[in-house]
Amino acid sequence: MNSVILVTVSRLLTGLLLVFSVFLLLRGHNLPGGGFAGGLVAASAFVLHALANGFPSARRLLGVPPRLLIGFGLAVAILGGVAGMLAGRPFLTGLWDKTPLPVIGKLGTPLLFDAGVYFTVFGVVCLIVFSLGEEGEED
Amino acid sequence: MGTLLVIILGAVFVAAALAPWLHRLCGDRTGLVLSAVPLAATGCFAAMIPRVMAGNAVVFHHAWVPSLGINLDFCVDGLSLLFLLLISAIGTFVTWYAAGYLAGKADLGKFYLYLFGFMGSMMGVVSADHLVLLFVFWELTSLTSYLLIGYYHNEPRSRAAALQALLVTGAGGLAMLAGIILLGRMAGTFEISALLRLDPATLVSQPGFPAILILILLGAFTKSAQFPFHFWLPNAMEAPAPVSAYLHSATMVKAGVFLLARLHPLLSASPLWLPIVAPVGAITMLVGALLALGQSDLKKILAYTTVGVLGTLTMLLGLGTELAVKAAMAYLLAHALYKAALFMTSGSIDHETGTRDPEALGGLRRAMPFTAAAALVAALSMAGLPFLLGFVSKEYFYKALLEAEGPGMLWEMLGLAASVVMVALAATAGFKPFWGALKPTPKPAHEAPWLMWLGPLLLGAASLKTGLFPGMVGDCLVGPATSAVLGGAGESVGLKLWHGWTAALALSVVTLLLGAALYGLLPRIRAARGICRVLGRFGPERGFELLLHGLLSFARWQTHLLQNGHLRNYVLTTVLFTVLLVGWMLPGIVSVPAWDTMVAPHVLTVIVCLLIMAGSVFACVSQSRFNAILAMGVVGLGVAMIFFMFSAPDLAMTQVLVETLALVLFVLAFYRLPSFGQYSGRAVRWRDAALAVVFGAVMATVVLVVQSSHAPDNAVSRFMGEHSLESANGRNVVNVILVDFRALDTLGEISVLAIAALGVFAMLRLRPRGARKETKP
Amino acid sequence: MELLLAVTIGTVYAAAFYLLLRRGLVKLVLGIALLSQAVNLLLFAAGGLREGAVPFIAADETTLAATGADPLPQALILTAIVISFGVLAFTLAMVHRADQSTGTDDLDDLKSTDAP
Amino acid sequence: MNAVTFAILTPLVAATLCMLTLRSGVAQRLFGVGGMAVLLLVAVRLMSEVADGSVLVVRFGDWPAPFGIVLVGDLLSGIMVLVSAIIGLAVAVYSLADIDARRERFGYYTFLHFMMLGVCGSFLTGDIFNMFVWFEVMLISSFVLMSLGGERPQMEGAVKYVTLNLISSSLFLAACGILYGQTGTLNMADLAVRSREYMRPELLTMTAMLFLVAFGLKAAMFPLFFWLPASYHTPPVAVSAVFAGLLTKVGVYALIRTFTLIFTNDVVFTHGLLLGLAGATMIAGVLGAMIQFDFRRLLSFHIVSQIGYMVLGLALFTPLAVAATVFYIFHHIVVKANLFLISGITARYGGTFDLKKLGGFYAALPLLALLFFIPAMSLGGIPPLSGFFAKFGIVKAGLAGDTVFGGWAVVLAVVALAVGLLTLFSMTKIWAEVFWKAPTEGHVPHGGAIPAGEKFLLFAPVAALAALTLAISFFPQYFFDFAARAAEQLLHPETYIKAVLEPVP
Repeated sequence: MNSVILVTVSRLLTGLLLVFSVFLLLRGHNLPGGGFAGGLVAASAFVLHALANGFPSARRLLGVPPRLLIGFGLAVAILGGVAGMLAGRPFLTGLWDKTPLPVIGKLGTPLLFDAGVYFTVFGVVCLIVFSLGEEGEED
Repeated sequence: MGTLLVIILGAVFVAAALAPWLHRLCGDRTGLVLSAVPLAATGCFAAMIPRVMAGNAVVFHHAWVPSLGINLDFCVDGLSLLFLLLISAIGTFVTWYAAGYLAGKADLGKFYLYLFGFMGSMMGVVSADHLVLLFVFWELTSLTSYLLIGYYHNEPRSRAAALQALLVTGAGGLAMLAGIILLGRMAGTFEISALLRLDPATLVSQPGFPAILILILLGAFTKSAQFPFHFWLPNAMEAPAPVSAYLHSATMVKAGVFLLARLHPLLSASPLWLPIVAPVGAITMLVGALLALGQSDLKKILAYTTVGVLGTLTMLLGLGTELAVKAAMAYLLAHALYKAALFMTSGSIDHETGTRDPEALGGLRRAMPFTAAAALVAALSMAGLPFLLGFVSKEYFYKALLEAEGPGMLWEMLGLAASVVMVALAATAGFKPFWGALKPTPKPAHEAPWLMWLGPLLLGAASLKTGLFPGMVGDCLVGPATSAVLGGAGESVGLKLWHGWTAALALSVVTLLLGAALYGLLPRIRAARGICRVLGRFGPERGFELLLHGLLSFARWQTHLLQNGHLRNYVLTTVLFTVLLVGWMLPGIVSVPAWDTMVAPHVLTVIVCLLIMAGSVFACVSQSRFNAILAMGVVGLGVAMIFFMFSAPDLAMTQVLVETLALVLFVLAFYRLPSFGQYSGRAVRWRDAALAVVFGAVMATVVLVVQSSHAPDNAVSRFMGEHSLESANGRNVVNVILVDFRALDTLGEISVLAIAALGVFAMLRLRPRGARKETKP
Repeated sequence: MELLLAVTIGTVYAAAFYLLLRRGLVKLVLGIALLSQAVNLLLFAAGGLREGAVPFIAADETTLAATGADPLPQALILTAIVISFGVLAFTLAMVHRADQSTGTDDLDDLKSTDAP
Repeated sequence: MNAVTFAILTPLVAATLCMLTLRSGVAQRLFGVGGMAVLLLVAVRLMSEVADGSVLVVRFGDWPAPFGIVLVGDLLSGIMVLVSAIIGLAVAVYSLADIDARRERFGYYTFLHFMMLGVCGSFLTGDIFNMFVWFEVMLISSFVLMSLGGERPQMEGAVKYVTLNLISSSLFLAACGILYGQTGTLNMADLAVRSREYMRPELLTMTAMLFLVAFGLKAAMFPLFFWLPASYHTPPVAVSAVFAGLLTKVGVYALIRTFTLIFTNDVVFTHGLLLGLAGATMIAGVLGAMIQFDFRRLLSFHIVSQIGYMVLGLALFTPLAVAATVFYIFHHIVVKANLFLISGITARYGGTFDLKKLGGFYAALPLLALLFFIPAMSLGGIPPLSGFFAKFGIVKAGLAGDTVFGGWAVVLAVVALAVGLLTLFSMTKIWAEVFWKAPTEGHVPHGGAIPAGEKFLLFAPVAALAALTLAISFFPQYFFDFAARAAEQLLHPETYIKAVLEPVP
């Protein structure tokens, strides 16, 4: 698998896919995309890297254990929901900033929630693929 | 005084709960300490006599579960009081007796727990004024007796006997519960005294009444060991002697008789009462007497004679005349006094000599003088000799029979036959072991400790005193009880020792003479034991066992059929059940759409659909894992195409991503998975294919049906479309739904993903102990 | 159109059921995967199909056009797709572990705890 | 801010915390048990809020119903959440001594909390698709809990458990889609209204059949129960216990909710079907139990049998019957979970779940004998223990003659009584084999075999649940009153519908 071309291409692609995944997440509120798609693409970046360079390399590149990524994502999503409660409204109520930003549009807690989804999905796919891929290979 | 009653009940249960703890504290003296409770209770109940004699019942009412119509209603009238006194007084003696009989046993604390639990329950049964409350206590007596019969729990025979008693009485109890509920519904109340105040004729004439009668009788008959349910009682002799003395003579088995008496005013109004109850009682009386003759174990003899007496009592209540009821009450009292004593003395014999075979016993009177005295008095009462209560009760018994209507001399002859046997067996139980030459026994005989003969002696004294002066006990107990059974109709006059030269007296004399003769013949009649054994083998007990075994076999067959361990059969059942339920409804709703109303599909759609179908079928038939996975990918991408073509770009995108990842997963996992095995045979495969087609057809029809009509108004999604931008600042409505309108779904969904991922991680990394890392090459 | 879709979905259901009735563990997983595809399609069909009407609010509009596709079933299916992905991943891992722990992939050998 | 939201948030946060601290055993146990304790407090608070009969509605995202997702707390939900939290806490404490460190480090408590999330979510949601999502949360956590450890018996059970439950889920999902397509709504209160207006009765009934299969499988109804006896006796005891207590009851809850709120257009058919299935479930389960000699497998078959009683109460569809069902569920969850916990203790001492090999516990551990006797006899329906009142209510309702099923209700009541006797038979079998019988060689229980600390952790939950059983037994009115009022709410869903759909002020 460790062909030079694939390694090089995967390096390039990994970065590109990661940027694209963030783009998907951010524009998801207005165009196709969103946290799911973004998270899946982000994870694919690492899956691709793993297939090209091996799982240990992908793990090193990721830096954090995938399960922490999942926990982080869940925590962010919960925070995005709790924010509404702090404002005295029900759980998961969207709070919005008044002024819109370019590309993203307005900032609001649903976006935070979507980011939580992104990180969760990201971590989930990484964890699943890494676990399956490394099964029987190490320890 | 109603409160006093409840306090007594409570005290008995508290004593029960404290017993194990007390046993740790006092050891073998536990019984003596505890016996203060029933002793005090006896005093309290005695104090209630004047009030009850005056016709004022002691009552207590308290709501318990009003939603279900269950209340804590108690009422002590003459009938209850008679029983309460028996329960508490004999309970006291039994407590003493057990202290001697079971001295040094580690389980003594638990024994008293059960014994007092039983005592309290039994008091509850006879004082409850509420049918359901009565049932509650009724079942508690079954349960506590289960624990008491199984006292020698290491013995399989004990456990089996306990279970049998529980099942038989439990089954009857449940029938009775159904009867109670139906009766309560019919009468509009569960309160017994209120029930008995209603006009019985109106209730009895209702169409459902015969069923109620039979259900309640089933409860009473099983509990009181009536034929054909009698067999559990002799088997219950596995219990220690104090238990038999208490439960199987004086108290628990009488609960059924009590119930018959309690509901007598109502139930006996039914035309079915006499033809059912009296014959059942008579048959039981004869069966009990006959089987008792064939026994070679003192306890078994006593047990079968108890069955006989229970039959007698039932028969008398079945006859239902005033005289019969009075005879029943007197007989019940007399029997309780002498039978409890005899059970205890036979227990003492067993305890001190190591055997209960009357043939192996003799001449114990010197070694065991007090026991012998007590046994003799009790046996004389059982035989019905004058100056003992047994005589008085037998007189009334004969009088009632003479008076009863019936074909010819049937009742009299039956009663005579049973009584004759009683005389002979009384001699066997109370006379034979003590008189004659001393026979060597497994243990050298000596007198039992005083705790074990005091009770029987006092009981004997009671038989004697009440026999000599029956008037008093008649006025205080038997009279009020009779009056209560008859619904206040009977006069509460006492009993008389001397009735003059009557036919009953003549029968008594004949009974004694024939009984003595029978006793003489007993050794020869023992030859008939074989017949008894044959009867035992093919009798109702055999039926019970067959029923139980049959049920177990059926259960085994059924479970093997259903829970057969094959997942595919489970899947098959599940899906076929679905097909059945859904398919059942389909013909009513499916309408064949006209071709011309249908939209013609786009060519591309047709191609994609064909791809999906081809992929699905190929996944089924492919012999190679890899091709099957590719086929799955084709299906997944086809579905993505459908999403894309029908305005769902988000879905299409996610589907493509997910399918790609799934493909990666499949490939990663299938590296390590076995290749396809062809396990099923051709016939099975074709059968499955046929079933699959049926299922597919049903689902296709469902799809057709649900496509043919849609909600006329989609207010919900319209609302989302209207508010997506304005209130949620998003143009992609699908995404806004996911993160705002229905964000909770998404929260649950990422939870699912998180669990799944962590699950995969745990599944793969957490290997079972001892498993090798890779077992596959 | 309706008929074509119905037949397609029916076929996927039938295939899924057929695979679930096989004795091999691997085919069981394939069956489970196919089943979720069938359900997603059924959901899509039950929600009503629209061509060329994506559920986005056009740049010059403030509300979704009434003729647009219903976005709600799409959101439901999206949730379902993602859930079935998680379930599928777990099922794969489980089957792998089952195969390892029991040393067989024949379901008929997997009844030692459920034998009659 | 009412407790409904927190009933969801507590397990979710606890699970997340557990997930973030997987490496630390102390943190796992702390968040594991602490989270359950907080959940219990929340549940008590929730119960106190709904006790007066009010229906609490939380509109998530602040969207008015039926447009967003609502969670609804009524008496039934409150009762279910409360009893779940009780079992959750009991099992979490028990797990401290029962679950090995490896399972702990691989997320046992995380999965436990996620399962509670799914369970509480299912009880509280007022949205049919949201219920599907919570079902999935509950299921996938239970899949993992079932197979966590990967032992051979576990995997054999898990494969069947997972496959059959996934079939049920797919039917559930399909049925949700059909309902939405036909009515344009997913909110259950709204569905109750619109399904009548928009759907042909036959189509509604057909959809009801799909739900019946989907929920019936989760509830382990005849003939959909196979997964339960195949798997419940395989995972660690703590897992069996929480499954036995809660999972099937979520299926029963879903049946009760939907067949009182939505699918009541053809009661004679739908509930008549339930009536027949209830009878078959009772019988098939108890017969299966009679021949078992594995402690937990016997109990598992009894779950099936008792599900029959609960469904019977629903099917009879009278106020008394439904009240009895609610009471039955509450009683049953406490008792059944406890019996499983006890089976674990006897297995710890005796080294096996095989009844034939166990023995001698009566003499060796009299306290355990007492603790077993209470729930066992309660299950056997011995008065005045809680099971008696539950059974009494259902039988009384069956015999009351005010159902639409006439003689069939009576037949089913008789079946219920007979099955009760056979249940008692099985319970006495365990009693006789495990407690009364002399110990067999190699399995002699010895009181000192477990360290004192662990012993406390094992016995405390068992004793607490037994005490709760006694409380229900001696003060049944208190509990039955709640059940009766819950039934009242269920049979008159107007209040529920009005509370959910009324416009936000």
